[in-house]
Amino acid sequence: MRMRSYLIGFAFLSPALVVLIAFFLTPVVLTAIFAFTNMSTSTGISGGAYVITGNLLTHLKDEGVPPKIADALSKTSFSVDPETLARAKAAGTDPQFLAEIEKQFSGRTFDDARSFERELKGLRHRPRAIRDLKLAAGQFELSILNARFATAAEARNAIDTFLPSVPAETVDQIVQASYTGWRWTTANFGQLFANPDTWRIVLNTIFYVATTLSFTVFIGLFLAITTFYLPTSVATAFSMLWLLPRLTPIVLYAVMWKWFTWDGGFVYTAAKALGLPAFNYMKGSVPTAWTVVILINGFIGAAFSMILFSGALKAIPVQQLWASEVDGASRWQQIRYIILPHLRWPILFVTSYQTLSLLSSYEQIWLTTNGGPGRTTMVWALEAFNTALNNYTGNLQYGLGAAMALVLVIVGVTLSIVYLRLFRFDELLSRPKIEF
Amino acid sequence: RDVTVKVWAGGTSESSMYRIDAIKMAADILSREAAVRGDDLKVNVEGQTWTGWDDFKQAVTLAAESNTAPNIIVSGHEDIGPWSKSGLLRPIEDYVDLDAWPLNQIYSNLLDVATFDGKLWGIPEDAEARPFYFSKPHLKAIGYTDEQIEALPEKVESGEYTLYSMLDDVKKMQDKGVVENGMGFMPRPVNGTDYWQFYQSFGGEMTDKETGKLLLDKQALTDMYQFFVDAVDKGVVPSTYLGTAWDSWHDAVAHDKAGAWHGGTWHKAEWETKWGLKDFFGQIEPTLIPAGNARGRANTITHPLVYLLSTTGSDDDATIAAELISIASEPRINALHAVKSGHLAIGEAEAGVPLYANDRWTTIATEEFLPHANSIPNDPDFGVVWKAMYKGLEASWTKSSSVADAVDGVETEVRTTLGDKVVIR
Amino acid sequence: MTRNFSRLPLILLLLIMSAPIIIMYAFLLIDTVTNSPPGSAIPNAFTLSHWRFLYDPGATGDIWGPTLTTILFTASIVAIVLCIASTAGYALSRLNMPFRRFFLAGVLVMHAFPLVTLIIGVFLVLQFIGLYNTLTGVVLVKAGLMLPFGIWIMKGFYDTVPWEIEMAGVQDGASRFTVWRRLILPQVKPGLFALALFAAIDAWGEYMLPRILAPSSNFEVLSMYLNTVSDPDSTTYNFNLFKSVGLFYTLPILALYAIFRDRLMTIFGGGTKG
Amino acid sequence: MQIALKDFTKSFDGHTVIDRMNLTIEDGEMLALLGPSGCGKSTTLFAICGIHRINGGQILFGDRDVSHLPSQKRNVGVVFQNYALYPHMSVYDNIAFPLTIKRTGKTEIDRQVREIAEMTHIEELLARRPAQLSGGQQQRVALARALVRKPDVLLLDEPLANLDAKLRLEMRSEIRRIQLETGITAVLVTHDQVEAMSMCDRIAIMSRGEILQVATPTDMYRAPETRFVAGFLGNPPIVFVDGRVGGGRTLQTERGLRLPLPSRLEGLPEGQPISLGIRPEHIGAGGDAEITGKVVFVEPQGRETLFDIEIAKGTALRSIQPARDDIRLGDAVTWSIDRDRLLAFGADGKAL
Amino acid sequence: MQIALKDFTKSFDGHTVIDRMNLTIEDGEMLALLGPSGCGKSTTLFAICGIHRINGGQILFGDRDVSHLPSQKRNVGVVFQNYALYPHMSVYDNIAFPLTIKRTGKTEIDRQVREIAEMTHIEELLARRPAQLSGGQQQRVALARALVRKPDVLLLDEPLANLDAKLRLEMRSEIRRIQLETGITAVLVTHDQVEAMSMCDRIAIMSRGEILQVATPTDMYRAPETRFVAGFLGNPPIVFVDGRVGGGRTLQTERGLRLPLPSRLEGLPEGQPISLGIRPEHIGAGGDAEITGKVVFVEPQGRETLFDIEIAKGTALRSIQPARDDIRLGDAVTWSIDRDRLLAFGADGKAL
Ligand SMILES: Nc1ncnc2c1ncn2[C@@H]1O[C@H](COP(=O)(O)OP(=O)(O)OP(=O)(O)O)[C@@H](O)[C@H]1O
Ligand SMILES: Nc1ncnc2c1ncn2[C@@H]1O[C@H](COP(=O)(O)OP(=O)(O)OP(=O)(O)O)[C@@H](O)[C@H]1O
Ligand SMILES: [Mg+2]
Ligand SMILES: [Mg+2]
Ligand SMILES: O=P([O-])([O-])[O-]
Repeated sequence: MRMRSYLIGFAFLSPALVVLIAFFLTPVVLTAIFAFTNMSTSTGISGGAYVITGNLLTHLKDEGVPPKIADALSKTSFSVDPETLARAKAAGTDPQFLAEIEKQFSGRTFDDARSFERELKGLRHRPRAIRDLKLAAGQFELSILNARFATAAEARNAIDTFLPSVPAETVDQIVQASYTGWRWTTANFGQLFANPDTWRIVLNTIFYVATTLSFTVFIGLFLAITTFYLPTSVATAFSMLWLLPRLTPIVLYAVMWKWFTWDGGFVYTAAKALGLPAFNYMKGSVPTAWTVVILINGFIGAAFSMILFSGALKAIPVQQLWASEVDGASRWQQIRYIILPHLRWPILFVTSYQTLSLLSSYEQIWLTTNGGPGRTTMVWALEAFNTALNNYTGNLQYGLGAAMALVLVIVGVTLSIVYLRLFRFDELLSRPKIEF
Repeated sequence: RDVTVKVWAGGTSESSMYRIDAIKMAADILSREAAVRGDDLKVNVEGQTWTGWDDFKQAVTLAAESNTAPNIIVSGHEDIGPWSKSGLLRPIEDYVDLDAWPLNQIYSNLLDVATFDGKLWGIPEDAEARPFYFSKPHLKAIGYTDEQIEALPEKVESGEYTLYSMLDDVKKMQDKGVVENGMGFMPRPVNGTDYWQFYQSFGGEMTDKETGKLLLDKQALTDMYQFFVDAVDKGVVPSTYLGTAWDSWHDAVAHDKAGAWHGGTWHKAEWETKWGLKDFFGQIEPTLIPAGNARGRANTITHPLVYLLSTTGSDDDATIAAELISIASEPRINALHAVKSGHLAIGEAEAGVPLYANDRWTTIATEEFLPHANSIPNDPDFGVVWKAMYKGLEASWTKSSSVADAVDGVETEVRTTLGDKVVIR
Repeated sequence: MTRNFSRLPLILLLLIMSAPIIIMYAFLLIDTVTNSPPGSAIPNAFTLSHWRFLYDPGATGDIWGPTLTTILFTASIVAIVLCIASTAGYALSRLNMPFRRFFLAGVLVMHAFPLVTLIIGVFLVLQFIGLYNTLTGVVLVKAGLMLPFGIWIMKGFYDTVPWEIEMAGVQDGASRFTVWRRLILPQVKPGLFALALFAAIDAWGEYMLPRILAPSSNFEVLSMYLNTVSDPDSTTYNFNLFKSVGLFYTLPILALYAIFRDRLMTIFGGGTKG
Repeated sequence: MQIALKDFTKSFDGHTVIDRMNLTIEDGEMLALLGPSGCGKSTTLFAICGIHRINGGQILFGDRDVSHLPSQKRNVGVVFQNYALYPHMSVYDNIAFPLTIKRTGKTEIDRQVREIAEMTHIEELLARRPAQLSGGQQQRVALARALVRKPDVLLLDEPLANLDAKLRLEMRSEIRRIQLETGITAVLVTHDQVEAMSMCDRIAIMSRGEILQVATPTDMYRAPETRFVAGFLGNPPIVFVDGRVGGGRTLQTERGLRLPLPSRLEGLPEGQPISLGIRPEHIGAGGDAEITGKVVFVEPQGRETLFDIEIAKGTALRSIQPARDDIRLGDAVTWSIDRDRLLAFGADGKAL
Repeated sequence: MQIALKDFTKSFDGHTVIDRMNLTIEDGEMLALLGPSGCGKSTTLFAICGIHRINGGQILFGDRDVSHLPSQKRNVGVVFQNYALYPHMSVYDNIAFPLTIKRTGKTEIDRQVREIAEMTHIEELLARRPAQLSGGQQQRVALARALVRKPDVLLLDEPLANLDAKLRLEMRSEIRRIQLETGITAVLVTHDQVEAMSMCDRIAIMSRGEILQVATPTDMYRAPETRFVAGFLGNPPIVFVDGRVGGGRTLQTERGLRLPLPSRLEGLPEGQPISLGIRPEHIGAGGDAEITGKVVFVEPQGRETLFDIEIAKGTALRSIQPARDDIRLGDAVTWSIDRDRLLAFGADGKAL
């Protein structure tokens, strides 16, 4: 009986569960996993292969692989002998061509592909396409260099076949080292911790969140309270105005700020006309850059808090306001004694909600100062994004970026849990009244 | 048979659209050749360009992970390291005939740049130099004669005229009032290979010759950072300079508002076509990047873009794509790109193509700068060093940290990430 | 309000504080029909040339394709969010099930925690299901991102529906599903409407996700289109043209907002309270 | 303090709700504003306390014209229907609020708060929050807060509407006691006749923005000036029978039914339209006339029982009598009717 | 259909609200569940209709055990306090809804809806939306909707609480009429004694989850089995005087006050604690004993006047009498008291 009503609940919830698990839970888990890897552009995300390269072998000499073995392994040669001929035949090389090769080059060895291919080109039955020629030539190659082996066993096998004399430990060492994919590591966190830059960014982030938040809350409060006292038409006009930043697509909004603060932009021109220093306010100095960053985000947030506060204000029973006026309160006293106490929870809510959004948002900064000038307005989320996905050198460090993201996730979840407590989460959850 | 070849190119603006168009022309030629041969083959090209590098590299990397990378990627040669390691690239030498036309006439040093781990992974698409530029009128304003100006490139090359001489000169220009304060020296406003040139000016090397490992020269790094701090202290460049918009920079240098700056050879094309620069040679004197001190040398870095072949798609597709790359590397076709965008020829024969040979700028660049040009390493880990170097530069330039701290930061980051894969001196 | 207080000083103060917004948006309008260069306060000649992109693809590339794509993109997101949030919100508000508390707390936590920082993980998921670099993928991700908020809002709206209606429905012999569909859903129409508006506005302006998750998709959305127009690396950068395209892009939102302002507001009042 | 409204006029958005009302509340008196919902009671009250601006006329507190003063300067105490206590302040702070605003000294505030708390019997509650109080206690706090600043007039807007039946009974006498004790002039807005009658010295009965009658409760119940007033007071309500004056002291309905008229109405012209108001308590409780009919409805109410008696097709009278169960539905009864206590109204609704 | 609760037990979160309640509602009877707020009336109702699961015992509809059936399978009609009409449907659709759910044919639905609409007098309203109806009309629609599917039992949860006084009066008789007409078994939940007494055949009075007495209204008023019941019924309420049995048929309070005891209580042992319940209507309305005291409170209520008479310091009796204004506050009066109608309760609260 009870099962049945549970089933209905799950049936209703399941579409959401599927999407949330796919696009929230899985990414979080993946991020947590990546944070403990050295994943980057060169290791790839989805796994690697075993590739023995010349550079690797040179490097391995330092690691104790006997130079003799290393040198022997790095040999590449093209040899026409019965074995390679048989291999070529099996691979389906044109028999006439093959016959020609056997006739002309049997027993010869070439040191590099190019010279061998040059010889092959002289043959009458050579394939017309260069690619086919190269494929055919490849059958005679004796080398383990630069081949991508999908598994360690294949790589080991190849070494054993190529140079049976290599001791097993050395083979293992080489195979281990030849893996191109990512490996587990905790170094990301150590690196973050050790790097002084990390701490600068932490400070930046704290400064950014704190100031923007204050701006958001104070301006939001101010707007909500002032519009509350104004006739509806005026109040509506202002609240619509202040909502524009929140509604405007971010790409446009960012550029409007550029227009406003850029060299030759509005502020620049106005400042010049007034005899004030005129320069690129968005990027030209650290204080103005911060100011602009805070305003850009603050204006968006202010709209949000204004709406919440206005809603809360409207919920104040109007009789209480009347009562206070009858009791003799001036406007300031009314705000101080009646209105602000009513806004305690909304303020707390805005503060906590905005803290989280600010911590993890970076689009606005990215599209405007992009952390500049220098790295003075760089914040954690943007740095994580840049590290993991977006930088000039194209050297995407997924592992390190994920570690940075994970830090954000942990901070965010911790804060959320604190807030859930704070907001008496249990009261939000009323028990279903229909028990069947 | 209909084959669609996808080509993506990064850092590509309107003047460099031939990166894609050359492949389209090649597709046309290949289709026609097939028709002549009697083969039924029709090759279509879908091109996409990115104006910046960040988005482009992000897109390529993610697309590669999801096996939807384009067949041909036009990117900086330094990406060969990481991308080949991650299995994103096919070695192009397995698909093209380097002994045959047109690849057999490509400068071998460019081919070396496209080679990594003993394999040739890409075909150079262009070459370039990144010269230093002086404003002739402003030099004259502080007392240079025409002859002295003409002799400047040699003095730079010989190491007699250093970066610090340059600072003194632009300071004079500012003092003279011909250049606004803070606009004497206008380096590249954002990250780029260019900054490694300054590292070299102070004696830095990017690879260790003995071991072949990456090399971080702390002394050179310190001197280089110090140089920019000195420039800031002199007042010839603002501490908040980095991150300035390209537009502001172009506007200043093309309209003769700056004293000295540096950029790419290709910038000349942009200044002329987009910013209305009339008399390049009358207004601007290009030189190598001056040496910074006695340890260093005058230099320039070439940062060839290369056509890369991705592992996406079938071997047959790759074969066709490789053929397209070969055809696009024909001197006449490549010269279109070189001249239009202010880049340098990739091969001897191209230098003889009239369009190219008759162009004064490409000739100067080829003859005066290219011999002194080197390139950044293809090492897959170079990006880590690069990113750290630029972060340190930003930190010291904006004075968020001292030069010494910034260098320490770079060292820490490089060492913790790469361990002994890099030699730190 | 009573009229025991004066108003004029307030209005003045508000005007001063709002100056940046007023200026930016006023010039957004002015600059699209004049040739004033950035920063000049006095517009010069009136011109419609910045709007030529509407019919001349040469100006900035064809705009109607991206417009259509964006409409589709937005509509799909709205549809998905509405469908899923309206069922899940109902379950959380009204239905018996184990772990209900846990689900609700989870939704709340997710609601407060935007996911952009987890984008690599998202990328892998998309790649796994083969939707990387497709608009469908972006639609799903964006819808997923909005879901916690949507569910939360819908739960709030369901909470306000009197239990008695639901009880009456059950008494009348209807199954819970019927009760939901025929009796409860009509009561939360304002919520659905507000959520739809909100989702539409949000989806319409989305930029990050298409840029990262579908960089080379055959279908470009307006935000990416606009960004190509605004490319600061490009030397053909033209604020006026950009603003015209931007205004074109933003108008639908502004219109939606202006028309349905009150309905939209219910979401902020209703949903995000504690 | 005497409060006077002179030609008080109030309109909302051009729609006049109250048109030239005149009303005087004597010093120390408690006056009820009684009327159906929407008749303008609250509007009048809000005009007195300055929450609404008036559109015409004058409001006088004693000799002082306060018509255009803001609330803050009027010195009125108001008790709102839902108490309007400040939920975030303790009871003490709530009561102290009007004094704090006036920057009264701490000790003085304390003295006054305790004094008023004692009078309203809430000394033990001072530390609590309003949410921790019962409805009746909240009501007392609201009263204390309204009174603490010694207002010139106390206004009460439906002060008992939110209380349950028992509490309402109790608070009725409580409010009256406090008003008498302080001797303050008070206005009570209510739509509950029992409240108005049991608490106030005089009742002003309102309808559609007009005051119909001002009188003491007993006078008003016994001698309503209009049919509306008669119908408004009384529970169970009065029943009206319309007809014309018939042969000698009777009322004749159209259907031919005859009912006795009060003796004081002798000499009314034959055929004059008249409406007779018969209160349920005047049937079956002695009197000099009789009516006969069939019981069509019986409602035991414990102490009393209510009967509907059909005396002619379509005309039923109501009778309330001490509980009895000897009468069943359908019984035919003949009950006395007290003819001299019947009320009669003319065609214009005025009492005859 | 007869409805029976057998050992019905209900707890919320481990807290038992109703413990083994037994109650039988006879076929065709209308039973009131009367009790103070929070005593478990609604809980009982919800258990009957299947919204709550019961924690123990059985619920029988006739012979059918429905204890574990969901609402959908119980066939009960419920009228909720706030009517719970579907606001987005017309009145017609509201009423038709239960039939639509059963996939009844269109014409059949139409016939049944019109039939029930006629019975509830809402034929003209069928096209309207609930929001366009007055409270009383909404109430009728809710009733129609509950009845249209011919339920086995009709449950009404405070159906009149949201109506204003006049409508309440009207709907009281209306609901009763319809219940009688359909002959349906009905349960009315209310905390209003007048409602319970005037509408129902029997009243089950509840307190703290327990049923104290089940009886007809008159019996319950006259002969309450417990002190609680006596106190709950009656308006103005009964007044209790506590004391001990004194010398011969009197009650002696601690302060020495003496009051007569009903004659039926002769033979109670001297000194037994006893509580005397005196209803206000039994003072001053004839009787064989007398009391003397001082009038401490007078409340004119129109038709009647309420007096509090202090008969000893701290002990006041209440008297309600037809309106009279010959008595003023402070007068000393001697009034009759009807000793045999007095109620008396033992120390355990049980009637003696
Ligand atoms: N702020 C207002 N704006 C417009 N009309 C109003 C306003 N306040 C009251 N009214 C109108 O004025 C009339 C009188 O309203 P008022 O509140 O004084 O009635 P009331 O007698 O107090 O009724 P209730 O017993 O329902 O409180 C009503 O018709 C009402 O609709
Ligand atoms: N869903 C629930 N969860 C917990 N306790 C409940 C629940 N519903 C009712 N109760 C408790 O059960 C007891 C009886 O409640 P019920 O609603 O039946 O009272 P009631 O007699 O109907 O009162 P009222 O007249 O106020 O409606 C109360 O103490 C109440 O707090
Ligand atoms: Mg009112
Ligand atoms: Mg209840
Ligand atoms: O195009 P670059 O960024 O390499 O100068």
